[in-house]
Amino acid sequence: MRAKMKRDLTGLAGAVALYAVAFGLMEIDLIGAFWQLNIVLICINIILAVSLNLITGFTGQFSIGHAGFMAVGAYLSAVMTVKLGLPFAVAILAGAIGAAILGFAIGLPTLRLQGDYLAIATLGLGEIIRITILNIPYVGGASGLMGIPRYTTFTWAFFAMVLTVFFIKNFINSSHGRACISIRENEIAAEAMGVDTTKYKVLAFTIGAAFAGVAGGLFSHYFYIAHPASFTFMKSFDILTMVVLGGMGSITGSITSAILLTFISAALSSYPEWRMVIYSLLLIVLMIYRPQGLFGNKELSLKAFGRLGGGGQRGTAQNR
Amino acid sequence: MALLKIAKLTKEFGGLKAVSNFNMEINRGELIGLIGPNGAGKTTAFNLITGVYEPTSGQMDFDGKSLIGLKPYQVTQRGIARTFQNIRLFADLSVLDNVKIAYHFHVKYGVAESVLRMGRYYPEEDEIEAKALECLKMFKLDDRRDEIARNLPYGEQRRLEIARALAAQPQLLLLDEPAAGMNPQETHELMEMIRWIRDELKLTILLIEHDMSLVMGVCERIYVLDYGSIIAEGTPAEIRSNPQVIEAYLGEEVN
Amino acid sequence: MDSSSLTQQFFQQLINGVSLGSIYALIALGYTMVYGIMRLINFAHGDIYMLGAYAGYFATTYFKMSLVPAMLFSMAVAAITGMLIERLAYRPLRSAPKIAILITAIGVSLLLEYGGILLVTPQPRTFPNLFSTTTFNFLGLVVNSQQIIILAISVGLMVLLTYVVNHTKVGKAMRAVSFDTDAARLMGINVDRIISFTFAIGSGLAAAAGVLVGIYYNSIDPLMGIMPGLKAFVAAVLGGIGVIPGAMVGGILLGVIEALVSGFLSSTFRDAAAFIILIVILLFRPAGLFGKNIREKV
Amino acid sequence: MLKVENINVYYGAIHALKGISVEVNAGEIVTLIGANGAGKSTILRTISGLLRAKTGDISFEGHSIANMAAEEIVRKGISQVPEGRRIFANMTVSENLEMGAYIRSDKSGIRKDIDKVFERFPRLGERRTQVAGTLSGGEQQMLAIGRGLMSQPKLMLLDEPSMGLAPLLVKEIFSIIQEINAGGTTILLVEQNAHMALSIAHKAYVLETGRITLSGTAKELSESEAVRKAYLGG
Amino acid sequence: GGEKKQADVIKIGADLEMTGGNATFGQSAANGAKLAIKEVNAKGGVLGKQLTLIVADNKSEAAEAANAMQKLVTQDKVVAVIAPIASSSVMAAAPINQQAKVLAISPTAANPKVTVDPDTKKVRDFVFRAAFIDPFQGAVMANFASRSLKAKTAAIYIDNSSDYAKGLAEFFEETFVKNGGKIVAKEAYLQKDTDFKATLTKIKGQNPDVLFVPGYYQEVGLIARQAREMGMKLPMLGGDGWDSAKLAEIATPAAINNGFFSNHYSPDEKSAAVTTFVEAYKKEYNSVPDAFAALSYDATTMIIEAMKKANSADPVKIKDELAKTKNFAAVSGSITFNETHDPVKSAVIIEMKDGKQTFREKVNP
Ligand SMILES: Nc1ncnc2c1ncn2[C@@H]1O[C@H](COP(=O)(O)OP(=O)(O)OP(=O)(O)O)[C@@H](O)[C@H]1O
Ligand SMILES: Nc1ncnc2c1ncn2[C@@H]1O[C@H](COP(=O)(O)OP(=O)(O)OP(=O)(O)O)[C@@H](O)[C@H]1O
Ligand SMILES: [Mg+2]
Ligand SMILES: [Mg+2]
Repeated sequence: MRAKMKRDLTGLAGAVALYAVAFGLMEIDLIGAFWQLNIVLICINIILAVSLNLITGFTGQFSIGHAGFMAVGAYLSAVMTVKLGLPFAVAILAGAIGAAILGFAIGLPTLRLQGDYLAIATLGLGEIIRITILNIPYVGGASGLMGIPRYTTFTWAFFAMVLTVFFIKNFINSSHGRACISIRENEIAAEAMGVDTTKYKVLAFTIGAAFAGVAGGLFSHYFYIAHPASFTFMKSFDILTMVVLGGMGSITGSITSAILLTFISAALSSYPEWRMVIYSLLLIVLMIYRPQGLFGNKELSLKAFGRLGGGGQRGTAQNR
Repeated sequence: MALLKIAKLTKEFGGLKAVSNFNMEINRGELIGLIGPNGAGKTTAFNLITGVYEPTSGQMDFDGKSLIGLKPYQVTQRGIARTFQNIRLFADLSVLDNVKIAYHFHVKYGVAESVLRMGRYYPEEDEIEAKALECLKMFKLDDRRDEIARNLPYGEQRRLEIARALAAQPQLLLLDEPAAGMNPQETHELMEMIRWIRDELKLTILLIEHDMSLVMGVCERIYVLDYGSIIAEGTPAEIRSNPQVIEAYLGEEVN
Repeated sequence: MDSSSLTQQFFQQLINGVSLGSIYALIALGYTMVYGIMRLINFAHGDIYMLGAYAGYFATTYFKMSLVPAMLFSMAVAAITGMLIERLAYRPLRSAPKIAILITAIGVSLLLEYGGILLVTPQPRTFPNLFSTTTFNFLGLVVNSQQIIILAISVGLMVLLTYVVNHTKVGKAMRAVSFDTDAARLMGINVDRIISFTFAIGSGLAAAAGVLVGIYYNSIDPLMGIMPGLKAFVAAVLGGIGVIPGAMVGGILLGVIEALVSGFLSSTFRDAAAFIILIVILLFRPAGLFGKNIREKV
Repeated sequence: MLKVENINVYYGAIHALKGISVEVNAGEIVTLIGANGAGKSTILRTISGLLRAKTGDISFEGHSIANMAAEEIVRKGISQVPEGRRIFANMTVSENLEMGAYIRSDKSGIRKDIDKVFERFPRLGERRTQVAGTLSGGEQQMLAIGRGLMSQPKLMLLDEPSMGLAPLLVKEIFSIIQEINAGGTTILLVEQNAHMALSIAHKAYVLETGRITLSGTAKELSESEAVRKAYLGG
Repeated sequence: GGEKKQADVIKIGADLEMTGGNATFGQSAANGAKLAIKEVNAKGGVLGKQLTLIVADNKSEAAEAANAMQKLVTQDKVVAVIAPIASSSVMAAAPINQQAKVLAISPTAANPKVTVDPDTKKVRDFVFRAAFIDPFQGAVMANFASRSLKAKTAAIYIDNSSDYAKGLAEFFEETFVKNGGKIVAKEAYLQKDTDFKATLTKIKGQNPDVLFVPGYYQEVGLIARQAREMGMKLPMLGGDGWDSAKLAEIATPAAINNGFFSNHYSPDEKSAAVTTFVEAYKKEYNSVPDAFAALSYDATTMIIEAMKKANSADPVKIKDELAKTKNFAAVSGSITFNETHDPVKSAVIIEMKDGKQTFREKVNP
């Protein structure tokens, strides 16, 4: 069997095993309701971080509007279940497609912008989406869309997360993914190598948006409500922080930092006055000590485990 | 029929005519040099051909079809690949990945196939890998396949850039000062390699270079550019003794 | 409504917009200044503005200073804080990827906001009225003296800063540092000092804005910097980030757009409209109105 | 004048210079030659204070400069024309030259020296208000040398000044280097173009993977069999 | 071992907006609750045990509110919770209270759907509130506008980031129109906005008889000041979000003249409860309590009272007693819960006179 396929299958088997263990622990209540909630939140955050990593980490397009796509997914899927009475799977799919279409429509013109200009444009887009939702009475406006059934279970969140990770991992490890990475590395050279940079930027943006939509759908169907305040630019920053902290262009990095940050946030909620102060200090210190993120652009593998402590020495060649 | 035919090409920046009334014809299989003083417009000419800049006026036909208005990636897909005066590798990627990207537009499998790892994904990936390795071997870079490009010494980076351009499987290869920063010994090796590539791969090559030993050594025909216009064209021997070229560029006869 | 009252409204909205815009511009000047040198979106800038407002507040209420000393005090406090932030949080990341510094800047911003809440409580405070306001009424249009002062100060600072950056030695050194720090070192420029200096100026400007706005709106709180910070950033980008006159024009433009949208369309779409116009302008001028789109020479 | 004694320099874990010693006397042209990646630029960057030597010492006119900041070293009279030009692409040609004179404050003297540079490189004079980033490679190289002269250095470090220049200009640059040297400026020159470098230098060092392997007068080295084979193309 | 330790103290939770956009309100509410707990502990606690307040931050976000609630009920095992300020956050957390059978009482959430499940139309037996519901306050002010002020036209200027304000606006409009009035302008702003002149200019152009601004005092203060500066002399109306000493400071006393709002109590007819609370709060925090502090103080004392009556710290029993609360003398008036867990209490209309709150009239539900 091919090495790649073998690794995929081991990965999948590992995921299923992990699921079984976690599920078992939840059933016998060793993982209580609070941690159960946070585990679902971790799954959702992983989807968000990994999908933004495709846009920002791998393709190098600086986006701070990810919460906007999440909002589209959250609302659209909620409308499907609450207003139209459609099944949850259809709702999630609709949320993903809606976010993807919007991502495509928005990405096409804006991705011509570069660097900080793109950043502010995407931030603006996220806000435009949110303000638009805020002004649609059909979905509750400022009060949010209420009465959403809790269809999201640990099982849903977990397998959506696994699907996202595998989708993006496989995409990155293909010629299409390499085209995206080449844009990050050197856009001029990428064009000179025949890469249609616009097409791939928009593609990455669209795929990223679609998964953000999935995350949004899971989110609103877990917390009973879709509310504009959940999707501000601060949320986009949170997601970006996960990506950068984990390492731009490292999927395992995004996963690790999504887990870490969600966990820290949950743990700090008992110290409400100090929560944000500690969180912000932690962020600053972590960035100063690991400016390239926890894993840089490398992937964590069992093989690399031993070397990890060695630090971010550039040049230890490592194939991903 | 000429492979590349350029007529009356002009490019202005503000008021400055970087390239003016530029004419050139290259036939299949030729190895042509483009020389001229600094700032004469050589790199600009490359940028016009490859679609980085849009010409102010003029025509360019490649293989019978106009290049005007094409984006750089479309030009590459038509069969023109280039290297850059200031090296532009994918600096944080491995040597192998640098080359693999160049095969990108020949790939036929779609996004779905790559995500599901089905259909043409595996066969084509294997093929790309094999071809990329073959290409690296040609440039004696195969033992460096996993090295990160930015860690290569300068000379090897130059070679990798040429390898990558070739991996795009072009008909016409444009090299912008491939020997810059190389010592005479390395330049000599490069010269051999350029000749070998042309013969082995049946390529057409147009190169810019200031190192006269290389230009005079490999080029069959040379164009001389000054202040944006062609001031001379001919065989190395003709160019070497052209008084206008000596005056503007060479300074004295080169042997 | 008849057309004369409509034109009157239009001009009143222009006045409202210019006055709001001059506040954005005032904050944007410091933003653009720091960006111009460091290529860093200093998200903490809005919070320095808040800090300046608080420093001014304490100077006037506890130390009973009058306007000018209070303003200078607040600028000094902010300048020192700005330099400290640069020294502790940004300098260690000088050679790190830009995005890492951005995340650090977000961290600093949160730290100032929530550290502020911890220290001074989140309750708003009312700023003492330091200079009397005269309201001018002509042809039914209303302007007050504070609005005029703020506009005058922003224009004055813009002219001053433009001169400093383009024509003084230190200004040129700033530009050199912004382009290539190592090469700047080889010219004998003390890069750290130039960057510190830039932060000091930028932060001082933010503090001046904080005090003026504190007086103008009369209410300050620890989270007051978030929205103006974001708006000022938008203004800076609109004008071409790094270009000082651009920040001024961007700020005024943004203010006017917001006023006109609130006045003639719907106030609910004010912010959305501002962003839409920003994006549209960027699509036609990808580096803002005054920014030069220097494409890397290939 | 300049004494580099037994320095070791590292990039992270990479040991780039292994016990290098170089000596430059006042009024000399000294050249460093060596293959790509041998460490030539690293030596110049260490002298200029952009990099720190882990061990060893560097002294200039009898005083140690090993721990001095780069900007201090410029004030002591050492200027560098860096590899790859490193001109300020967002400034005009004139402004770049002004930056070269950053440590000076004699306005009229600076004016005069700028005019002198334009005399030496008429092409730059034609483009004095052009943004430097859009200059051609050769023009940029001229600008970098001109800028290096603006601080009126006692010692000038030149890193591959002939790279990418037209033959006519290469000759010109080398004669300019000689002129500058004749004007009293000491020169430490790094070159790939070993032929030309050895022809104008008084003394030369050959560098191989971080070590000095040969040194002597330029004449001795250009006649050495090993140098001929490795660096002069047979 | 946890069970033993737990026996010494009784834990009450607070799921509040300690950070994020509503931090000002959340922290006021936390202060109010802390004060109530402190006072009861000083008197020897309840059931012979001391109380502790465990505050969990919900970042002013609905999802985080659910998260915080989950933590309070399952990790900290609190017996009752002070629920969030914002209706949306309470609604996101309410299913958790229902499932865990731990009551939540929001100081301020005014949306009717907070206590009544919008799907099943059934009352959520574990969810309460201490404030008026939107329809009541909105209607009170609309009636005041058309009857006492004889207004025929009104403009509404809503805090678009607050569901409380939107609710008030909705019911104000409904009643005002029913009374034969006309809404000539409906505009919106967002929390933390500081410049309102553009919209005020527009409203001025419509020349309404009254301006209804159902927001919070920080922005209302600025709006009042800027409106007066623009030469708008019309009466301004609002809800209990106006209640703070800061209002007149921010607006300046002159500008807030001719301003009216509905509130739970009036400083003129100060009950003993009000004066002692204000004194104690000032002593503790060195600032004047606003409506959030007062309502959250009331919510906490009502929980304590219910616990005393139930003579048990069993969450379900506390809930049962709380539901029976009748004529409880709270700071915010005399409270009786109706069948939908809304406090039935009379409202007063306050008029601002030179920076002072003065009693204007009383309205019974
Ligand atoms: N984007 C641009 N904007 C303005 N002027 C430009 C631009 N690009 C090139 N030029 C000008 O056009 C002229 C030709 O430049 P080009 O880079 O083509 O020279 P070249 O022949 O390649 O020189 P060299 O051998 O030194 O690389 C130069 O004078 C340069 O300043
Ligand atoms: N920033 C860096 N980080 C890590 N290694 C570096 C760095 N700069 C240079 N090196 C390594 O140090 C060694 C010496 O480099 P240096 O640039 O001094 O060589 P050089 O002799 O100037 O070569 P060239 O002729 O290519 O300019 C090389 O192996 C190079 O790869
Ligand atoms: Mg060129
Ligand atoms: Mg070098």
